[in-house]
Amino acid sequence: MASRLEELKAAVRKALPDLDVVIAWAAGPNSLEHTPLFITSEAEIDLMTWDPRCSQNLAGYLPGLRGKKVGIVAKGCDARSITELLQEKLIDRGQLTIFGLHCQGAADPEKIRAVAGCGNEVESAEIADGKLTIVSRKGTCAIGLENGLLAKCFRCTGADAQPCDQFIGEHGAPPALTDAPETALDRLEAMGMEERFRFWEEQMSQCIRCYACRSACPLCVCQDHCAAQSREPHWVDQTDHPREKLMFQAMHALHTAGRCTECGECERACPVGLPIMTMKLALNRQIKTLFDYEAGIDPEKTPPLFQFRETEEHIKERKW
Amino acid sequence: MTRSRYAYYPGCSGQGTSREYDSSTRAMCQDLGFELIDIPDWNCCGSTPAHAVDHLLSASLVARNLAIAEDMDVDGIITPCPSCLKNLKTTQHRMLRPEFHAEVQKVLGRVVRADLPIKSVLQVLVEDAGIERIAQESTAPLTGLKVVPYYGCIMNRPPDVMRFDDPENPMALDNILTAIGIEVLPFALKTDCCGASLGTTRRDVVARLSGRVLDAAAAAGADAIVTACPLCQMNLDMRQAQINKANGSHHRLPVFYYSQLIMLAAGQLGERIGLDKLCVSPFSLLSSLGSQTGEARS
Amino acid sequence: MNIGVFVCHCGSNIEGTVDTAAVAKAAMGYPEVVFATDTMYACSEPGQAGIIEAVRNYELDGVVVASCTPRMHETTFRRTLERAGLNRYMFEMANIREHVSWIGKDRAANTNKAAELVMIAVEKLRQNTELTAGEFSINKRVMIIGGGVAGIQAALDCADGGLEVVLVEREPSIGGKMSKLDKTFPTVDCSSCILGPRMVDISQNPNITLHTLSEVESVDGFVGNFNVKVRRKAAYVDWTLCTGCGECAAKCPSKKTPDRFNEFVGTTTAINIPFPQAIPKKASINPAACLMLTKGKCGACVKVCPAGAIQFTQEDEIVTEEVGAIIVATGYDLFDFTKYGEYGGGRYPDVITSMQYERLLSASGPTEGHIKRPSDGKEPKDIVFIQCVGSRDKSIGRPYCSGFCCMYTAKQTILTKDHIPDSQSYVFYMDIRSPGKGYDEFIRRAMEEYGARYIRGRVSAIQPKGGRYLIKGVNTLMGDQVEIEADLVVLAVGAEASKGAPELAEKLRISYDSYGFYMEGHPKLKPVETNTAGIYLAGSCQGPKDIPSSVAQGGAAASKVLGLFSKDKLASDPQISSVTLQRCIGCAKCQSVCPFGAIEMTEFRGMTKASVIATVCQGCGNCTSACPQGAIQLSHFTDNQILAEVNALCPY
Amino acid sequence: MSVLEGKELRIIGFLCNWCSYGGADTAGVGRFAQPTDLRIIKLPCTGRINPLFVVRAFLNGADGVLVSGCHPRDCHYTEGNFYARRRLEVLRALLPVMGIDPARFEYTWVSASEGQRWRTVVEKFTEQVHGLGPIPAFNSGTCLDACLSTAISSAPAHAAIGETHGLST
Repeated sequence: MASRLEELKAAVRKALPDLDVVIAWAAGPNSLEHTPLFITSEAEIDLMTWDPRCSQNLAGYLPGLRGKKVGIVAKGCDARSITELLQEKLIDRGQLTIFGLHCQGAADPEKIRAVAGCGNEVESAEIADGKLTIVSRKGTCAIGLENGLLAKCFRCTGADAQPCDQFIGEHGAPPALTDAPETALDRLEAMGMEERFRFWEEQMSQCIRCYACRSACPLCVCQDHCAAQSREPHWVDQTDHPREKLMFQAMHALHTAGRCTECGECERACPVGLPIMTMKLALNRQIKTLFDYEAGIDPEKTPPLFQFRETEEHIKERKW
Repeated sequence: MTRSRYAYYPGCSGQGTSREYDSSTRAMCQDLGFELIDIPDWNCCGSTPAHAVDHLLSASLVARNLAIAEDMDVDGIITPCPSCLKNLKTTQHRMLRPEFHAEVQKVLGRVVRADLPIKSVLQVLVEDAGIERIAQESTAPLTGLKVVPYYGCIMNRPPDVMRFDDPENPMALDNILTAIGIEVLPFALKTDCCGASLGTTRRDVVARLSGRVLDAAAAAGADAIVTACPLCQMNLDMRQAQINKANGSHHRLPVFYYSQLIMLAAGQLGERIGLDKLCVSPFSLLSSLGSQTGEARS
Repeated sequence: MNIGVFVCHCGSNIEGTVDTAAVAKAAMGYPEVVFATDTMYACSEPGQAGIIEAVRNYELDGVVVASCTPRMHETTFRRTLERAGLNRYMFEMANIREHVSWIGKDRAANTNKAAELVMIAVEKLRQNTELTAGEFSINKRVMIIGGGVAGIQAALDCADGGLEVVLVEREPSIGGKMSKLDKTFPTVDCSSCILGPRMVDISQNPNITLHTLSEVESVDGFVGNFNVKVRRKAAYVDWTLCTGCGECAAKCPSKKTPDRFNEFVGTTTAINIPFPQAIPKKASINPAACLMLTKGKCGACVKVCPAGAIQFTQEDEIVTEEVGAIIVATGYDLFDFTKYGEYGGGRYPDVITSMQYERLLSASGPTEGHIKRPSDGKEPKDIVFIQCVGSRDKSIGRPYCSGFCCMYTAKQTILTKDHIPDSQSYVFYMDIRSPGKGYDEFIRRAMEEYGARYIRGRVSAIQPKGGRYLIKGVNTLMGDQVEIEADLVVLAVGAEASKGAPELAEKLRISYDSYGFYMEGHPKLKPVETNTAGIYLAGSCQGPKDIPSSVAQGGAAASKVLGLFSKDKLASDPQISSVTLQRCIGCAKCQSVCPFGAIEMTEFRGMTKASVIATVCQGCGNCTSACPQGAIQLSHFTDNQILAEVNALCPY
Repeated sequence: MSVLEGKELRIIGFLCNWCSYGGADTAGVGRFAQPTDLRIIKLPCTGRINPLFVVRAFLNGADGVLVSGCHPRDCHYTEGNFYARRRLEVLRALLPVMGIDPARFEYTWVSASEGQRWRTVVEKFTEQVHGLGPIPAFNSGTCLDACLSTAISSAPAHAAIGETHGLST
């Protein structure tokens, strides 16, 4: 890892003079997750870090920095978000320098705490050859990294950043992971309709409506104009009611339909841990079967809801 | 070619007027590696009379055979006789209607799935064996023989039930015969009616319809007619003399089953081919083609 | 906002099953409704007077009328509002007749439903805004696509009306199908004698620009301001020099070239002038047959051409024409009868199409007007005509009647008798359809004076028989089978949409039916309009037509264009989309889904923003559905208006 | 609630102006009797239908939503229904995940001339929705919400509906 980091720093150091800013990761206050780092001067380069704790998808910052010459460090999945933004012409490839990495999985702090049973009093954590060693008040314990990864790593479509201008290290396959954790979608599909409805009613009544999911979503490009908080149009009212919160989740899912790369930022950012990726996963599955399309793969393609075919081979219309 | 194991439905004529068709067909299938298993205790398909009076009756007659075949672990049911084929397939088609399906099962007092593929031997030949294969097998191609292929009126009709070949201008026989070295002449009456079912009741009609087929064949310059239907063959061959008498014509056109010619071309002779069963003797014609097939005489 | 509600009895049409008074009473309870009443006939003069009076007395600034469908009287009432001094768009209708009183007997349920339909109309109206139609200038040139008789008529009428006309034709000469006909029914006068002069007029009219051997490449713009790219295909002859003397054709060695104009009966030369009366009378080379263009050697034409017009190096060129309106007159094509196995599927040389027969009849045709069998050149004596080949036949996907086959078949039997007095014609028909002036009499003449034998029934098979053909069919009137021996069989092939019609429709953004015929604006009231403003239809491209109807439609389309151009400016429908700049983030999703290219991305204080081209927007609202933050809104169908209707119907 | 208790369910139809709204008119002109549950909201084109309208309707308590437009290729705006088809097919996958029975939602194509077909669609769909019964309602919600909704339901508009409802019983 260390050598990779040095390579990465070197690459950034070399490119920095021609860039306004480079977005990377730095060790965070909490030793189980790293935090974004915006490098504008040589000195800041040494703050950079790179290991499985670099979970956050930095692509979300790009549209905001449009017009600047930006460098960004990206994992395989992060690059899919970048591809999507390029595809929708929300950022300019020419202005962008991508430092690509090979990712062996991104850590999920919640899961690690649960597995390691170390609660919130983590003092330090070390990652070495696939093991995560945690020092907490409760003592020291080590867990296999594969037991502490984000759910999305089990759906990984490519560990190497693509597109990318400078690739750091060797290319490689996604981490070999088995027995993916059960998702909320799996659980939901085992339920009856009313049961599902009640499930959401219960989940949404916990939502504090902080919109962290929206702010974290790299594709929520409406910025300050989100339809969820406007009167013109007035899609969602401010009543503190699960109905309105569910309405917003449906809106987020439909607005990102055919665009969502399942980067999982919405769920990662949710302070009350609601399974808000569920709808998006379901829509992506439908879009795959109907249009054989996956977002964030090919920058030349058009998202399926912004085009059509006169005869849709996979759509079975009801005959009355 | 994949393993093909078929329930074989000979049909009544196969036991009588078209023995040679039945035997040469069995021989041909054996050579081409089809496994034919007779449907045990099969019964008459009802032919033309049954469905003329009662669809349920005719369907039930057929369905009994289907039911037996369904217990046989086979890839499908095949029959050489287009008339049987029509009844088998029509029944299967009708039984797509659940109500009718139920009625038939009631009559039979047992379950019939009616879902086995049903094909003519000809179709299986073309689709499973393939023209190339037949060409390979023909070690003694019948070069010099000029024929017109006569498919008869029901082989491919109605198209949406039979689902094989072109109803107006079928080519299966043409292609097979060409493949075994025979010169196939264009023939506009390929799918005309020979008067089959009126054979006994209205000879004048048969004389007119079959007569026209013979005239056209002769006019086209054919040495012989090739059929795939026992009834057509019977009308054109057995009744040829009658027809000549009625129309004042003088045809002496041998009327072969295509299976006989395939076996001939494969160098097979004798009993199974049953050339001696034909009323208009083919031997002088065949011998004129040259020694090899001439030996057919023996 | 003060809203007035008027609930119409429509005599007993509504009142019969809806308690209109109760509906009005309920309406009084709706937000911002200050006046509500039921009225006998809202659309009648007193009814409208009542509305105007109420507007004045109650200072209404919006009106809801609950009556019939808006398709019936929306414009009526909008005018009423204008007469009352209100903006015509401060109006909504609740359809309580077609959608309520006429489809349900339960008075209580109907009344409740009507009240709710009024409620959503009110909720929508509350958020309506005053709209005023914009104006834009128009380019008073017209393009006519297709130089058949319909296109020619339209072109001449427009030109005579003083318009600049651009006529585009795919073939080397104008004239279309009519120029291939020998005579025309029911007058049996010579086709080229009546069409020829019109074609000459086209070539001589200073207002008409003619592009033959040309096809429409692309169409941009909108009513009043279309921008059409036309591909002029290479003729390999410089038409500015060519005098049409025909020397080249006389010397051209490749004489076996298939003859398109003569429907492939007979052959022509690689370089040719399609027919004597061709307009423009210019030679063109068929590149597939020309020795020079295929093998690189020959050049006989170059040697003989007195004008030195031959140009083997010539290439397609794209010319751009700017016009304000387009008339589509692309005509039809003939059904390919080889789909019919029973007619020989094209295997028999003497089974020909009616159009091929026309060429045999025509004095300028390949046989100089002598009827000869394609097979052996013999003169046929017995001729069988089979009607409805590719018409009224579901099995081959042509369930419609082609309309003119009955007539031209009768004509052809008459001409046959004229050419070969000792001939006998037989006609197999399903029904005779001759609903035109002098048409049925004409059919009778064919039967009675010219002795054509009409047999009602279909043909089951055509079979060669000793150099002739045996036609087997049924006579459904006699109820028995018929067999006729004939020397020649003529198939009255039906009409189908012209090849490439759908592709052209997509370029023009007009709709077409499942057979490829273009859709008129309204089957009865807008027969030559399309749903795309500024584009009109003439002739068989809209559906099979005979010559008189095609000519009539050509004239009608021309008069529509002249009417359109009689104004100097056009009003644009104000119910279109508009962008709230500060909400727009310039993601261009709206632009990508707009069917009309009505949205352009513009710079605004250094930011990219969408903006709507008012004259191009047709008001479909597809953009509004695509905009995540709702920055682009279709006026009078805004998100908030539709949400208001939903919320009114489902108040949690 | 304005729905006639036990008699009707709340069914909302989003219809395009050019084909299906005309089809519904044709059905009316033909006096083709239909169930009274359906309330039609007219739009210029199915392309104007944001799937969120449908979601909103369901969350607000609609028991069924029907969308109908021009047959493919007959769209007055040439392309609107093609986009609509894709959007609505995606919506179809969202509803069951939210716990809304997908059978409560249908979309179809009815032309202005197909009055008979429109009747069939309305009859079949209404029957289908009645088969499912009323949609589950939210029973939670905060006190603030409770106050709001009582406030709303006592607003004049709904009082009036109450009256019309009164008429019907």
